[in-house]
This record gives sequence, C-alpha cells and structure tokens, in this order.
Amino acid sequence: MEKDSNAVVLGEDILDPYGGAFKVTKGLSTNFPDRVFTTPISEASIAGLAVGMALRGMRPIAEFMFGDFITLAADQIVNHAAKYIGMYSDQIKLSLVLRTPVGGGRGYGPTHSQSLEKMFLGLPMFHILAPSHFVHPGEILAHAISTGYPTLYLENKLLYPEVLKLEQQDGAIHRTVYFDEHNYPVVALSNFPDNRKADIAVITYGGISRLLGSILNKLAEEEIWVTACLPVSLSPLPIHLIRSLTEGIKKILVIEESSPAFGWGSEVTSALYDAHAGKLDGPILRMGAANSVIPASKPLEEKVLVSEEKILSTVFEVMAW
Amino acid sequence: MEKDSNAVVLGEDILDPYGGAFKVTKGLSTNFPDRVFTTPISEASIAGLAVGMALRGMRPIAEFMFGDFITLAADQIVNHAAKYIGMYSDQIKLSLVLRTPVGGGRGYGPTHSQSLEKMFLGLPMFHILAPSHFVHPGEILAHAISTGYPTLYLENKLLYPEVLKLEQQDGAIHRTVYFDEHNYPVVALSNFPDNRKADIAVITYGGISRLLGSILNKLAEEEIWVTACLPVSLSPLPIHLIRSLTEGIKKILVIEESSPAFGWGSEVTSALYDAHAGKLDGPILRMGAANSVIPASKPLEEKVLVSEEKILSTVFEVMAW
Amino acid sequence: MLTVVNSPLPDQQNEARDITEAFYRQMYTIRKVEQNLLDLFAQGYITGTVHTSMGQEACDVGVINALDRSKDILFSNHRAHGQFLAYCDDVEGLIAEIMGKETGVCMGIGGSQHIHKGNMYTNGVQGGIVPNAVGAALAEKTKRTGSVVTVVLGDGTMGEGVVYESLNIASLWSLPVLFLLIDNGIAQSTPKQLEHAGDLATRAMTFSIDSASIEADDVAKVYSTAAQIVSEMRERSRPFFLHVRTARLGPHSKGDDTRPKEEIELLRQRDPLLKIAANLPVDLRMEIEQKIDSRIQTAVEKAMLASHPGLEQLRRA
Amino acid sequence: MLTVVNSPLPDQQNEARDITEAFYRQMYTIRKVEQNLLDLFAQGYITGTVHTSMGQEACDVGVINALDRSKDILFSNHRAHGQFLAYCDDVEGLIAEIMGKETGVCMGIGGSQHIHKGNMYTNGVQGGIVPNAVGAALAEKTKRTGSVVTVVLGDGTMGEGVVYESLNIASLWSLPVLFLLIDNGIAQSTPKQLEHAGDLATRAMTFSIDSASIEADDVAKVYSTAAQIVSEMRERSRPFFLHVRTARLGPHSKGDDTRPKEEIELLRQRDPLLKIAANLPVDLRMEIEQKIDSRIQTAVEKAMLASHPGLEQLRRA
Ligand SMILES: Cc1ncc(C[n+]2csc(CCOP(=O)(O)OP(=O)(O)O)c2C)c(N)n1
Ligand SMILES: Cc1ncc(C[n+]2csc(CCOP(=O)(O)OP(=O)(O)O)c2C)c(N)n1
Ligand SMILES: [Mg+2]
Ligand SMILES: [Mg+2]
Repeated sequence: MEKDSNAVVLGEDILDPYGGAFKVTKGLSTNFPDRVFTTPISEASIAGLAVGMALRGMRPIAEFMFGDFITLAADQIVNHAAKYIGMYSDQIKLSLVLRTPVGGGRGYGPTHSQSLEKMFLGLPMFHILAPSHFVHPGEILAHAISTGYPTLYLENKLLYPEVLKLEQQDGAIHRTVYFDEHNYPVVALSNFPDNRKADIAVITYGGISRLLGSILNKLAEEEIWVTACLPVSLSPLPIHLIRSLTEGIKKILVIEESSPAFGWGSEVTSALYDAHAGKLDGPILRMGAANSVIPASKPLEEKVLVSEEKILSTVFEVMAW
Repeated sequence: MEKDSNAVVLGEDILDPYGGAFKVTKGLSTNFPDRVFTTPISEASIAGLAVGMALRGMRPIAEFMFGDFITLAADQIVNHAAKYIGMYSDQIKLSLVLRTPVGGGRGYGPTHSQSLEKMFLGLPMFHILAPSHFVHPGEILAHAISTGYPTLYLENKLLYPEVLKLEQQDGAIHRTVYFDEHNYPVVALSNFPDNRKADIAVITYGGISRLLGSILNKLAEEEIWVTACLPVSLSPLPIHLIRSLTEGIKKILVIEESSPAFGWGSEVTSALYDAHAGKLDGPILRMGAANSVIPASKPLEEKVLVSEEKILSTVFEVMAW
Repeated sequence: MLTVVNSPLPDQQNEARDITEAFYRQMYTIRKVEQNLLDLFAQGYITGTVHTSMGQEACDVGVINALDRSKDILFSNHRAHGQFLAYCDDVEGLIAEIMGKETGVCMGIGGSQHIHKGNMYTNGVQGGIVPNAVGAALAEKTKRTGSVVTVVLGDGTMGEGVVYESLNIASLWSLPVLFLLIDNGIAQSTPKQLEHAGDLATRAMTFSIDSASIEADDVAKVYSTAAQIVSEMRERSRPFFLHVRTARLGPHSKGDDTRPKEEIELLRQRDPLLKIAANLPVDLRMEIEQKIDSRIQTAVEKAMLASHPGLEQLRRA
Repeated sequence: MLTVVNSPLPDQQNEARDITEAFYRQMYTIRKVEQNLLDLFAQGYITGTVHTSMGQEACDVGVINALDRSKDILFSNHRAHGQFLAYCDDVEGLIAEIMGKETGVCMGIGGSQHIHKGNMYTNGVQGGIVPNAVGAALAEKTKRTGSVVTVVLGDGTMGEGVVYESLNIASLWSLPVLFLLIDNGIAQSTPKQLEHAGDLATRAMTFSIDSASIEADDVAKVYSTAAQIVSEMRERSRPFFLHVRTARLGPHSKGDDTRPKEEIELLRQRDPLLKIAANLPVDLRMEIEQKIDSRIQTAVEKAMLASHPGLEQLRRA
C-alpha cells in the first residue's frame, strides 16, 4: 500500500486494535487511515464497492471474514466483476482482489469451515488463487492487484501460523518454482536426488501444502520418490506446466480440501488423463473431504477432512499396486 | 398441485394473465390463488422463503426468472438449504425445488443467457436436475419435490418450444430409460440396430438434447453409430449408469452448454477415464461454450455456443482418428 | 476510453425557449429512437430484450442535464436508452449496439442492457449496480474529483436487499450518490402494491439520507429540482434519494404488456412529450422533428449495413 | 423430532415473586452455563467459537417467555445459547453439543452456532435466517396454526440486505413475524456508529411495520412488553419490529475483546442479573443457585465422559 496510492483495503472489523478476525490487516488502519475502510456486515456490498472502485481506477483489496460468506457476493463476482470486464467494448481493467480465509480444522462448524472455490472455478474473466506457504503471499497479492483481472485470493486458515518455506533445499526436499502465463508460481517439490524420476506425483494447493513437508520426508525414508506440484492459480489452470511436471510419472494423486466431486481435481484429472492416458500405471486418484457438511466436533471434523495419515496410507496403497 | 395440498409456488411476475416471463406458471394462480405467491424482486428471499416453508413441512416450488439470478440465492442454497438438512441431528427433510430457465441462444446478452449449474455441482446434500425433452418434465418435478432434498431444477429456454419425445422408437432412434439411485431417469438414445455396438458415445444433458435427434439421424446416414447418454440428475452424478452405458465404446464425447473448464464434463470425463482408460481409442473429448461472456449479438452468440454443426464436425473429426 | 461529451444544453444565461428546445430535442430523440427499436424488433432485426423509456423521458432528460457530463458518473439498469441518449446523444452507437453490430458502443456484445460509454455504465441484473455506484463514489471522493454519482433504480428493484446495504453505506461514509428511483408504478407485469409494503418515497429516511418525491410530467421542473439537489450534494458530499413518479407508456420489453388498454390510455394523457411540445411553435417543432427523424433514419440504415462482431472481438480468458 | 417443552413459567395468576424466581432461575442458568463454556474453552475442552449472551439474559428470557412454546417458532443466530436455554432449558444437550459430543442436541455436528430443537433453529451466517423465518411464518399461516415466528437479529446484522427484503415481504403478506433486534451497540469489534447511518429503531417503519424500542435492564418489563406485542401479533397476524437495547458483557467470542476495561465496567453496572437478584431474598437465591450450579456441574461431567460422534452419524449425499 505504501508503493500504490490507489490501493485501498475494505472489510469487516479490520480496524486496529482488532485488525481483523484473523489479524491479517493488523496495523494497516493505523498506517493508512484514509485508505482502510471497516464496513458494515454487508458482503454483497463489500464486493460491489470493490468492483465500483476498480471501475474507477482504484485497486481495492476486500476481505471476507470467512470464505463461507463469499456466497453473498456471488452475484457481484459472476454478474458484475466478471461481466464488466468482458461485455464492454473497451478493454476495461478491473484491478481488484477479494481475500478470504478458507478451510476447516478449527472446529468452527458447517458454515465457517468450507472451501467454496468450486463455485467460481472456470468462471471466464475471473482468477482464483490459493497460495501455499511455499510461496510469498504478499508478492502474489501485489501481483494479483496489478493484473487487471478481478481475483479471488484464498488463504487457508491453517497456513496463518506456518512459517514460509522459500528455500531451494530443505532437508530432503528440493523446491523449484515455475511461472505460468499470468506469472503466478507453480511450485514443484521433490524428495529425491536429481538423477532419479518420481514414483508418484501429488498435485494439490493451498492448505494441504502444510502437510507436504512431513509427508515428503517420511516417504523419502521409505524410498518412495515424490514430485509434488502446487499451482497458485487454481483457475485459470496452468495445465501445461502441470502436464510437463508430471510427464513420465506413472502414478498421480490429486488432493483438495473440499469434497472431490465436481471439484478442482476433476478438471486436473481429466486434463492429465488427456495428456498421460495409456502411460499411467493405474487410475489417477482424487482425494478430498467426505461428501457432507463439515461438523463442529473436532474429532469428527478430522475424519471428514484430508489428513497426513490419510494421504500417507493412500500413497502406500497406490505404490502397492 | 392438485394432488399435494402442501405444494406452493412462488416467484416473480407469475400471476395471471402474465403467468411468468416464460409462461411456465400460466393458469396456476387462477386455479390455486392461495398457494401461488408473486414475490417482490428479491431472489435471496425467494430462496429463503422456500427454505423456511420447507423447514415447516410445506413443499415450495420457487422460480427464478432467469438462471443468471441464482447467484443472488447462493447463500441460501449453500449455507442454509444444504446445511439445515445436514447439520441438525434429526434427519430433516427439505422438500423444495428451485426452478429456473437457463441458457443462451436468444440474444439476451451476458447476464441473461448463462448456464451456471457449475456453481453448485458437487454441493453435498443438494441435487441439481436438468431435464431434456426426452423425459417428462412434470413427472420429474413431482418426484423432485418428494425426495426431501433441496433441488435446483434447470429448464433450458430453447426446450420450451420443443415437443416431448417419449416414444421408444423414432425413426432410426431408439430410446431406452434407466433409473439412478434417486429414481431420476438416464435416457440412452441410439441410432443403430441392436445387434451392433456404438462407435462413439455422446454424453450431455438439458438444452443440448434438442440437437440430438437431427444429429443422430444424420450420423446414422453416414453409418456412424452413436449412443447418446442423457442423465437428468447432474449432481449427484449417476456415474455407474453412465459407465455401463459407455462400456466398450471406444470414443467418447462429453458436451455441455457452459464453458468446459471445471464444468460438469470435467467430472464425467475424469470418472469415465477412471473406468475406461486403456480401453479407449483417443482421449475423451469435451465440448462447450467459448471461455467468454455470452454476447448479445446473435450471430456472435451462435459462434460462442455449441451448435449442431460444431458437434457434427467434431464427431467426424473423432471418427477420422 | 473516456469520451467527454459536451452538454447539448445551453448554459443558464439563455432563455427558457432555448432550454425547452434543447429538452424537446433530447426527449423527441429518445422517443423516436425507441419507436424505431420496437419496429426493428417486430421486423426481426433485433433479438433479445428492448426495454423502452417511453413516457419517462422527462425524468431521464431532466435529471441527466442536471449533471456535469465532464466528470459526473452514471450507473443504470435495463431501461437506460433514454438516459444514455440524454447523456451522450450517441444515437448511432446505441442503435447499432442493440442491433448487435460491431459499430455499437459495445461492439454488439453488451446489447440493450449492458452498455458503457464515458462515465456511464449499465447492467441487466437488478440491484447489483447500486454498490458499484457507491464504490465509484468512494473512489472519486478518495481521488477528490468532486464527481457526483447517479444510480438509477426502478420501483421493483427496491425489492433487492443490496439497495439497502448501499443506502446505509453511502450515508455512513457521506458519499455523493444520487439514488434516482424512477417509480413508474410497475415492475414488468407486477403493480407496485404487490411488490412493496409502505411508501417507497420514505425508504432512505431511516438511513438519514435527504429525500424528495416529485412528479415527472414537466421536464423543466425535474431539471431545476435535480440541478439544485446535485449542486447541494456536490457541496456537502452527501447522498440524496430522489423519488420520481412517472409512467411507462410502452410494454415492459418488446411487446409483453398485459395492462388493460384503458389504463394505458390514461397514462398517455400524462405523456411528458405532449406537454413540452405544446410549449413550442409548431414550425420550429416540425423542423426539429424532421432533422431528428432523418438522423435516426440514417443511423438505422448505417447499422443495417454494418457487420456483426466476430470471435476475435470477444475477450476470452 | 418435535419436543414440546412446558413453560417453566407459572401462569399470570401467581404472584410477582414466583415470576421473579422463575426468571432468575433461567437467567442464572444462562449466565452460569456460559461461564462454564468459557472456562471449558480456556481449558481446551471446546474448540471453534463460543458467543455468550452474558448481559443480554433479560432480553432472551423476557422475550422467549412471552412466546407459546407449544407452537411458536424461533430462528436465531450465532449468539443463541441464552435463547435456547430460555426456550427449552436443555442444559445437558447444549453443553454436550458445544463440547462436540454425540449427546449434544445436534450430536456435536452443528456446534455452538448451529443448533436445532423443537421449533428453534439457529445458523451462523448473518441475515440468512431472516427470510427462512418469514417463510416459516408463511407456512404456518397457510396451515392456520396461529404460530408466531420470532427471528433474532443483532445490530451488526442490520447491515445485511436480505433483512430488508424480509421486512418488506413480511409486511406485504401480513405475516406474524417478530423481528427481535438485540442491539448491544457492537458487532464483533465494531461499534454501532461505524456500522450504521441513522437510527436502527426506525428501520422497519418505511415498510409499515409497527415498531418499539426498549431497554433490556428489567426482565419483567421486557416480558410484559413482549407478551403484549406477541398477543397482538397473533390476533392481527402482523409483523412487529422490537428493538431491544442491551449490553454485551463478555467478549464477542471466546476471549477476543478489545474494548477498554472501563467501558466494560460501566456496562457491568447495568447487568440485568444483579438487578433481578436484588429482588430476591438471599437465602432463596442461594438455594436456587446451588441447585443450578450442581446441575451444570453434573452436565459438564456427563458431557466430558460422552463420546464424540462418528462418521456413521454424519449424513452424506
Ligand atoms: C436480479 C434480477 N431479477 C429479475 C430481473 C428481471 N427483470 C428485469 S426488469 C424487471 C422489472 C424491474 O422493475 P422496475 O425496477 O420497476 O424497473 P422498470 O422495469 O419498471 O423500469 C425484472 C423483474 C432482473 N433483470 N434482475
Ligand atoms: C454473513 C456473515 N458475515 C460475517 C459474519 C461474522 N460475524 C459473526 S458475528 C458478527 C457480528 C455480529 O454482530 P451483531 O449482529 O451485532 O450480533 P452480536 O454479535 O452483537 O450479538 C460477525 C461479523 C457472519 N457470521 N456472517
Ligand atoms: Mg417500475
Ligand atoms: Mg451487536
């Protein structure tokens, strides 16, 4: 915000000392009092205000307190943001980012734990991002607000306490970063020396990334060689990069936090089958949440959501084929 | 409504003599004045009223004038209808249907021509239906309101003028009907005598069905044998039926009206690859709209949307592999 | 693309006659363009929807002329042809747009309900433009441009909750948004009394927004009221809720009118075009009308010959 | 599962003392249960959110007791523990639910914000329950049950547009919906004056809904006002907008309170529990409190021992 005088931030309860329900905006209102707006509880308008400001050349970053409430902004996203930019003759730029914390694991219950990106995946003229802790969230946000495309920026709640992992090498894990056509990173993690090829590819994004470090290390001990592929841009999908990163790998596992039916993994899976069918050893596996509400009871919530244990046992299973 | 005294209908401009923007409700308000409610222009509340009535044991059928406006009811669908039924201990029944006309081809422009089912596909505890003119829409509606699941019922605008095709045999075309676990029909159309096997399977739903009669006849003349598979239930997906109907068919084409990325076809395609990979001759093809807004200009709209010509040329292409 | 359009309206110095003449020119243009559009629809040259402003011209012209076209901003809805012409007088661009030609203001992609030129934006989904207008006002206020933002609402659209969110925010943040409620007493086929409890004129008061309720029969009156309101808004940077009672003479869209003939006849007697026409000498009127008729004629012919947009003109991503 | 709960409240005949006693019992139960919940959260026995009603008991108890528990319907939001206990006194079911145990009213699946028992329904997304309540009222009116539907709103929630859609529809269709606005002057961390322009007490008037604004310090006053309102609503089948000014003594949820100590101290002096306690002889109060304390104690111990729900208890499709 220092660099960009057109940047404004809006959302609920974002003023100091509170600084937002998840404290992401802490300090901002103190440093930029005229460009930080705490709003009424009016999600449709939060999005609508951002769209209107962007139409007039500002660069609003709007926050939804929980990703579950993005439903209230659906009309602004689908019929306003994604239409203004496509239906008027002059190439309107709409530099706006809608940020929101998503995901479960906190026992918040059915209406405060969802990952609803599914709703907007594939919407023309709209971008959806989900950074992991293997990339720098601030840099991605700064880039997103400069693309001229309305963008939904998903922050998994469980990543907030994580430390960023940006080193090239961390124990057994190598990290390589590629960039897609919109200049968003696709991170490739591998747990093996360069001279070999991965036994299995794991493709995922966002919050699931927090489990990968430990998973890749454990699998390395078992001498199961993995390449994990983490795009930041969920939609549009940098499929050519994902394709080339998975080229020649015989087993593929696609993981998302939400339930897999009609999810992000459906598109990834069909696109990878298109590319690799015949060259694979067994079907491409998809993992995700149970097909139910996300319960408040924490032990049950853990059973509903993907976990390190479930991923490990699935990998062992796949390797045993 | 005669049979079911708990059935009520609500929506905008549905009273006679107007009888709704697409005249679907014509006559109802005259015959059932106390159970037909014309509402203010308040889509969130139209859905919310239906949910509240269903919670209290009524069977509301609510209409959205255009499918594009379902965005305004997204919170009611995702965080209310689909949650009440899943998050309370007693097995609540929510018998409610949200009806809406969808699709393009009428030159209505970017905000009145969309097929937005993508937004809610895969939402747990929620059903999405899209009847074709090869099934009886009234019977399906009557069944939907009796399942106890909140249901979105999509009517493609271009099907309104079509005559229902319910015969077993129509020229070269055989029609067979199967039923999925929720008792919704999956229609199989074939353009060849029983003793042979299809060269290609076409899987689609809703409005695209209007093109199939002519397409299957033309392909029969070219001795290209096709099995078309038309589920009514888009989500949950009756995948086992679709699998068995496509078993052994070497080429598969999946068509939807919306843009294919992250669409219905993504799930169908990945599920069919899971089942048939290795047994197919070439990749599973997906067809749909261009990745843009749906323009008002009719000739351009035709270029953006799927058409009979495009489907035919794609089939010829696939057959030439 | 921000084309600044010079107001076709002579400044306050000139006499009433010139103003009347200018208003008549705009109102007659709107009426004639829309009649042409309905004919073109009937003849199959237009598909989709055509929501005409016929009967509401005094409101459109009176209010739009009270704005500063060089910097004020206008958001409108499905029934915006009249406001568009009053705003920028682009007869050719509008007709071509609605006929789906690449020479249209939005290359035929937006069509009747989705137009944009200069500082005017329209969208076809009721209510959603309202927070966009408030956001635009917040942007302009932050940029200190002194622009006033007008957003057009219909009586039926007052059913959308987001309108009330926007009223609250515009007042809470003291933004210069003119909420222009064009109350023609009907929404598509539904009369106001089946859509609303209470009095629409009072909707904004609980949010501490100054409000006024006027009749849109006399364009000059509408203009002077609007001009005063807008200048005060500009000064005080406050929102205002202007409730304008008017009549929809035509069908909702194309030909779908289920109202009894007599009812429409009664409305016709309130036609603001007749009222203002009476204040002009016949010969002058004839001259004006002929000029406009032939201009529209030419615009239609040009649009007929223009080609449709192609895929390459459509933005994809 | 529609358990009809008999009102723990003695009928009008009995003297004030018994009523005071009954109210105190309910209010003290609410206060104690919530204190226990906060302790359990601090000790890690509860995860997620815990929005307490501490300070608002006079409103919850006063209004709920004015309802006919045998048929009236209640929709509420994230801060519903007090109303739930006043409605059905299910201390055991509530504590177990919030601890995520299968013995909870919703088997631990809903948790603090998503509870349902009998005719009470809560949801955690602001505003969305309001049209549900109006729909429920339409259903009951169609079924001629004579039920009144109450829907609880917070001051912050008045920012949601759907609330205004619902006010309009409830009035337009003349449905017996009690819009209960519990105005504690704050939304999470944001004071009312940063959320709203104008006076919340007047929000429903433009929709021709009768409205009243009261202070929730004295539970007896709240009760008698609410009782009168509800009986009139039942008679006339009309909505009503009841604005109740109260104070949130605890944090928004768990421990997140950024308000200055002094401010909270001032609010404490308005604690309705102290006020009513003063009207009871000490020995009687002690006796009541001991009974309730040990009941809650037992409920917590039971819930501690209960097991969590399993996948088989979770509905999937
Ligand atoms: C969200 C939404 N709901 C419904 C419609 C369909 N629709 C278009 S115009 C209209 C009537 C609007 O009435 P009003 O606001 O009074 O404007 P008017 O047509 O009278 O100018 C309706 C229901 C829409 N475009 N958007
Ligand atoms: C749609 C929506 N937006 C935001 C939230 C997060 N949230 C939960 S409670 C709350 C404050 C509500 O304030 P108010 O309505 O005054 O009720 P109170 O907490 O004071 O009882 C907020 C913002 C939510 N649950 N739902
Ligand atoms: Mg109207
Ligand atoms: Mg509050």
